[in-house]
Amino acid sequence: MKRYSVFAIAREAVRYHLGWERAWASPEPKASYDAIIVGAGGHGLATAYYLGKNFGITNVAVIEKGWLGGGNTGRNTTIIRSNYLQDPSAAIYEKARALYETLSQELNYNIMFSPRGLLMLAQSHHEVRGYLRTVHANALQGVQTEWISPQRVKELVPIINIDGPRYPVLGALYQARGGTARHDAVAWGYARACSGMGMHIIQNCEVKGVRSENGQVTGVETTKGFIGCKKLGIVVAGHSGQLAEMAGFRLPIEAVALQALVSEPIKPCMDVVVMANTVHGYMSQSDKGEMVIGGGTDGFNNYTQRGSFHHIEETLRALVETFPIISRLKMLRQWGGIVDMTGDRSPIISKTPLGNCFINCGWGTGGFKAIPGSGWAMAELMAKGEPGPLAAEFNMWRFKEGQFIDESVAAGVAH
Amino acid sequence: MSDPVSALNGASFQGFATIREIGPLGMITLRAKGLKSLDKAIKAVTGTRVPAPRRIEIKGDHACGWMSPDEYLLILPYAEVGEAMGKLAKALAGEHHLAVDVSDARAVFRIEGDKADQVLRKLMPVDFDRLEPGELRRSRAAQVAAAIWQQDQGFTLVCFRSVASYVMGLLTHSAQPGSEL
Amino acid sequence: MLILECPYCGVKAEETELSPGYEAHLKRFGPGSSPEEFEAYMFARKNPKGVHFERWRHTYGCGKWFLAARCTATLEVFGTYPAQVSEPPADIIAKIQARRPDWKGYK
Amino acid sequence: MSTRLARGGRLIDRTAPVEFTFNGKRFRGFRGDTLAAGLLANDQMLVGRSFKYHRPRGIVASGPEEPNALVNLGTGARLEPNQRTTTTELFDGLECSSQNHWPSLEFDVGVVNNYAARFLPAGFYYKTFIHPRPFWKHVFEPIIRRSAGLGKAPTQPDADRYEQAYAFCDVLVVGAGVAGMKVAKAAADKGQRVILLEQAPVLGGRAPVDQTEVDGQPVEAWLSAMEADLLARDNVTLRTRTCGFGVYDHGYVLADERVADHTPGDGRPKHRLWRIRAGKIVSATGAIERPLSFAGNDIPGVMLASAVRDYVVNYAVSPGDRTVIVTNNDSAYQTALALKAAGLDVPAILDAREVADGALPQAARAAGIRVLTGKAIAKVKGGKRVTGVAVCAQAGEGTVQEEIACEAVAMSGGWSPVVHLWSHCGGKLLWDETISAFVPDPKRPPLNHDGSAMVECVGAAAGDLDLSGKPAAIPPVWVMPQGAPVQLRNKMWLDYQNDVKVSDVQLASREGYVSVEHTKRYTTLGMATDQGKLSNINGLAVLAESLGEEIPQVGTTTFRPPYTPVTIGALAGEARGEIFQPLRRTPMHEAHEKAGAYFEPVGLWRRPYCFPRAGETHEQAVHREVLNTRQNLGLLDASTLGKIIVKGPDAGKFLDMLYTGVMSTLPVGKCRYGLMCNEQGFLIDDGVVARIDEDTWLCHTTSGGADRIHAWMEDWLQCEWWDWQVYTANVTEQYAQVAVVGPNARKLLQVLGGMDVSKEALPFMHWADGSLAGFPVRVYRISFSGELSYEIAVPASHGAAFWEACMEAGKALGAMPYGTEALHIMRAEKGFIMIGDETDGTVIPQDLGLDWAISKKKADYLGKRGQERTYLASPDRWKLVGFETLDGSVIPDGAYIVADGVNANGQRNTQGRVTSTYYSPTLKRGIAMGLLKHGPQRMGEVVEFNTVAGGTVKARVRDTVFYDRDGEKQNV
Repeated sequence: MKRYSVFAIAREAVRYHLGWERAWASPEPKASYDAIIVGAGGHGLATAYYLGKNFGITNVAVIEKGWLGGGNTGRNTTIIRSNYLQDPSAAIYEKARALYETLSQELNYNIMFSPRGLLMLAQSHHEVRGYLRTVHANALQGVQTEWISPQRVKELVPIINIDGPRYPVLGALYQARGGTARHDAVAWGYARACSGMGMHIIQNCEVKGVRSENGQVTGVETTKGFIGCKKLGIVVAGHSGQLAEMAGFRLPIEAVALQALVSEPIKPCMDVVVMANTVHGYMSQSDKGEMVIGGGTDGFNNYTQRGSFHHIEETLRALVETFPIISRLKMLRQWGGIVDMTGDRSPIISKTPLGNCFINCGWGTGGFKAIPGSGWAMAELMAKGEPGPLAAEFNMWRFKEGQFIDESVAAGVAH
Repeated sequence: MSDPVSALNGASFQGFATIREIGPLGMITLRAKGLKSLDKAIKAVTGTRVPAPRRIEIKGDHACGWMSPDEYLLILPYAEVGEAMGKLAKALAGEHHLAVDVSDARAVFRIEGDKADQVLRKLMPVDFDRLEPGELRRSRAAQVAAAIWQQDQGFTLVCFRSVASYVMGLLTHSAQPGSEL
Repeated sequence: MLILECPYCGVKAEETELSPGYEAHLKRFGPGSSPEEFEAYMFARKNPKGVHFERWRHTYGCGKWFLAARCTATLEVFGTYPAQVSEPPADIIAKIQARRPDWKGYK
Repeated sequence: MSTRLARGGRLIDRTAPVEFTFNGKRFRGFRGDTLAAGLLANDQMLVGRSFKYHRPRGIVASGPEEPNALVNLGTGARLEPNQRTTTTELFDGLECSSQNHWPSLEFDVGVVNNYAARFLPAGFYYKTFIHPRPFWKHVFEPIIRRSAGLGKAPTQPDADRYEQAYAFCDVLVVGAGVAGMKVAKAAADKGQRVILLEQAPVLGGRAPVDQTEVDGQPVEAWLSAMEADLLARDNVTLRTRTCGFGVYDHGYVLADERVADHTPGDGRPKHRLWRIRAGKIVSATGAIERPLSFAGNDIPGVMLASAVRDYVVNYAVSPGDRTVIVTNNDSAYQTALALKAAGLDVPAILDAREVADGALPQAARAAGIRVLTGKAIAKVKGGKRVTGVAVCAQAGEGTVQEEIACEAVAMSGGWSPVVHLWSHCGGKLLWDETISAFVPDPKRPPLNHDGSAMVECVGAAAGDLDLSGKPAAIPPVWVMPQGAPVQLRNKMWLDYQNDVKVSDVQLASREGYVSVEHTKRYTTLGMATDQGKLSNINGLAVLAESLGEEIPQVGTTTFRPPYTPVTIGALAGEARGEIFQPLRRTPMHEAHEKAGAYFEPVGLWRRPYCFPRAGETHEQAVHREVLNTRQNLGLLDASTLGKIIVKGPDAGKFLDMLYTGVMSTLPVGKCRYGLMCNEQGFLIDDGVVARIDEDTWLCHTTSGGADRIHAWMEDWLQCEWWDWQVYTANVTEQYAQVAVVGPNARKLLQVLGGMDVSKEALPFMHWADGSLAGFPVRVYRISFSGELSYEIAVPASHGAAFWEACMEAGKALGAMPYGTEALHIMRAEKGFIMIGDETDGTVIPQDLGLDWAISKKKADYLGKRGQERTYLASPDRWKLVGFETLDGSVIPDGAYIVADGVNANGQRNTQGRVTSTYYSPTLKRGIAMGLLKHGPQRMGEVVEFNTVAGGTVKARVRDTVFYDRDGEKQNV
């Protein structure tokens, strides 16, 4: 695999870039592998990458129904943060954030991690208390966050209206090393690195069934025929329910639509990521100048990758109120993804009732920021057959006895 | 004791339609289903028949609206509510029902003029072309619940009292001169 | 932006007049039930890609809960019916079978 | 140079001149012009700079597909970036400026990127700026970000207003060209309710420019007759300036009406968003002409052939004295004829086809125009404007055979049906080889709620490009000339705005970004503000060619709404300022405002947080309110508390299921505190329940909880226990409620007079109906502060007057209003829990020491089974206790109680956290409640709370009641 660098570009420029090689190979599947990952999104590819890097397992295939990175990895609003409340969440998201810091160098692929800072606005006294709790939790979890004043919010985000008549900004939870990255590049960078280790990334190959003997997985039936494996990792986000059914178990998961949109590009006017949970909206400005905007999920099961428009309207109302200047910008494009929501809104990284079959799902609306940490923890689980500390709490059986990792608590329930 | 004061104390706005907050109006929520005495009880209070689903029966300043399969809204002069509650209790005695005075929990608006419908078309996901005479439609006006019906060359809109000024704001915004549809 | 007809008041309500309530026909398990039963009641959801039975409330209308049979992959609605039943009515089942011959059935 | 012709221009009104400015230069145009037409009429060929290389950009198109001619329109509070000049109607006083350059449009420093273009191919940034790492954050990324964006960011809030409207119809027709009008009429004839939308200010689409006749009538006559016919019908609604931009599920269509874009500041809403529910949607959206890919096809003066004839015919604007036509189909010959008819020169038509002998080519030849078949453009000459073209054979590799001087090039690479609306909800496409375009596949339409076809395409949108009665075959020409070497492909633009060239797509394919979505994302092809209207098909054809696949196998990217960008203000609609969200007001709201209350949002309610007096901080005000209430008399507006009536033979049984305690045994006239849990077992609400009569209870909920709990009750009654005889009614807003609190509370009620409120007549946790000062009231003797306290409900329409009466009568008793913060402090001093403070959705009543409020006898209640799960029943759960700091300070809000060591992930272990922490003005020290592992067994122990600064605060564990432990104050 040729290294990417400014010198490589200069060399290629002379010959009109005719000499670049493929970023990843597209081989036909072998009869069997040591491990198969279903789903070539960010989480699946990261799992494969860390199987190779951390455990030397490289006889791996990543099987993808469509094109790699084409699911939620390529549909999210690219936010990276780790200012979570509960210990297990903070641990895995901070692991991911820390890995993102050096991922470009590690993968030799610029994923454009941009720790531009992220803040969550507090717009009620209740929310102030919630974020103060998070700040204290983060201080013990090794996650660097701080509570900042409305004036500091205004300095960081000049276009914000902190004196809104309705929900004045009372302060914010600020994570200076939170930010964004280029979502496609994360998938592509991992794919290129996996391919470089000799792993097979098999696109346009749909899994139609999971085969097992004596309670142990033996392989998958696919549109390209049966492929055997010693270990199987299911990392398919919104379609986890279907794969679980093939493997013979049911998940505490609901698939719902989550939408996002971008405005037309304008000159840079906002340097940080802002989340406003009271009014349900968040916004950042991409390196192209587009305002990248997201909001809440729909409330019903939906596999169409199309959401209900009134959520877009609600989000835009909220953001026009918070950032009045965006009123005269134009919405350029809106889209939807299918997110997999668990009963406590936290992910599942777990063994399953089927032997040597593992699952990583339930990231809901927060998957992109977790990709490196999720892959790291899932690789450890698959390699060792038992979860490491990062994944231990995220097992799929925690619901039965009420051992939740509930992140919605920061938002509270009543007043 | 003072006189009862409606939510906006009779505020009004003249745009391409006329908006008036009216009231206070007497209103009773009656929850009951399939009772023998229901016809009689409603007749005693409003002088009307029991309305069919999604209909409102109007008789002068009394009316009875169908709110759901087991709920009716009885409308009458504010001063008559106490007496009406007594009549209901008597007529429905021994039968499972719930009658509560909700006169003060509501705000009522009149939207009047040739283009009154246009004010509401901007706010409610309701097919006004298909709204039938005597139909009571429960829906929402922008972000709050509202019920409307046609009456005397205009519309009557009922919403919760606490959001009266929001609804007035909506109606005012929608009835701005020059913004006819 | 779905439209569902409220079976109580006949209004073809749009989604913004309704509140969603996820899977229908769940059987409640209270004290005395096994951990597995209770977990299934609380968490294990069919979440099908295809025909689904779900709860909706006509929040901005008559306030009643009703049930809908809907395809989660195409959003086609096969019918709505009152909530006071423990499984889908026969006419709805028949309609789904006509539209989706390979449907595996409600159970 | 481009200029205004002396005659013609079917859309302009020469008697109505208008003045406008571009980059400060004053120009003249006419009413009816688009801004683009006005610019061209004033020889403004250079209108902007491209995104990446800052190449000079001119007007290419005449409609919403325009990728280049975007301007900052207006100034100040009416600045609108990225406004398309081709769809902006000219008005007097319009001000605009060009985008993406510094210091000026003519001289732009950013153009260095153009000279370095070979070092900046598609995706170059993924391959570089990797080392050294700090450089990315501090050097490279800031440079990339500073060069981002096109238009200026507005700096002021929007001066305009917006609104929305709903509409319903049987048939919605989008596009009022000939095909759309015919469909609308046919549907109307059948009695259907029809809405017809047209994005332009006038009807007719391309017909007036491209056709002479419709159905045997002169086109203009046909159109005006049809328009009159449609306007006369009751069942047809016609809306111009309205773009149907998105199709959503179940027949939902959004359309943006540009009400006052051309009359800014006239008081009307700028835009109106239409939310249309249609039984059937007809997309009569026409087709968009495709550019051709030849070297230099981005130089200002190279335009779509259809746009050139639009400017000539509609606006009497000449793009230049000499225009070379380059095409692969007959339609561009119309441009040649239109130019000729306007007295302009067409030096040559370069037709890539070997043979061109249709009616139009023959007409062109007859008009004396030189037609060269089998020819292509090897290269366009010029920089900031076209000066000529070099001609070569299409079949070759670009050897120049001839050079032709010209000021403009009109190109046509064929037509792409506008299938966006068809595709938004999943309508599938077919590749039509005859016209080399994707067309709707009528067998695979998007589906409606009943499974029927939701959208139908007609006319050009369905691929019917036949304008002259014969099938219009369009052979594919994706690269010109066919064998162009990389040096030429490197100068062939596909996406003008984002600077994506043929060579970039080929690079993406070489590197394995072979899915069309990968190519799009890697090269940014089609991601500009035109969303690929001009570039997508050409780009994927190039991709298919480099992969050696057929175009249908490569497929298209997903079509997503909106069809054209939509102003965000229109999507937010009326919801801003005062009506951004409903703000719920209690009947006493105005009185609080007059008293100078500082409000806090509580759900959608606004409640007084405190009532600061002149010179007081909020904290001082709160402390004064607490002390005054404890010492004299405090009045609280408690109207927001939820009040739900529950009545019926089974009401008691129902409430016993709902609450953890027993409500069925509550005697009439008494009150009881109750807790509600969800099925998980977690506490969701609390409040006082009063038994009104034999089968009626009144349940108080938290302020935020009324609607939620009422819905919760109805859910269980309708969906689980539907055979139980219970009715509920939410009467929260029927009553204003005033809490009269403090040692003088009874005195106040006695001053008001009207009922016996003595200890004997109305003991603690009782209620009574009666009157006070002539107001009809229900008085609850309950206390959330530990003081002697009455909560008095009066009908809401008397609320303000009753509050006033209490304040007036209370003057002599030291009455002061108090807010929510004083309420919080007083309840914390008494150790009362607050939903949302002590609870967070993961806390069960047992955690809070509320076992006394949980019935042990009941077989079942909501949450009981959930609470039996081992994790919830564990003795190791964190439980509620009180804390007092050793130094009297206030424990920081949100602090955790640290434990020794770290966990497996290296996080500091914890054993509890604070849930309520205040300075108690009564006790003059910090007080707190919180959850602590094994808390109740650890009384007297000292624990440490963390601070964000890294230190700790030491506090002693104690019980939660800090004030009046024996209840002597409340039970008087």
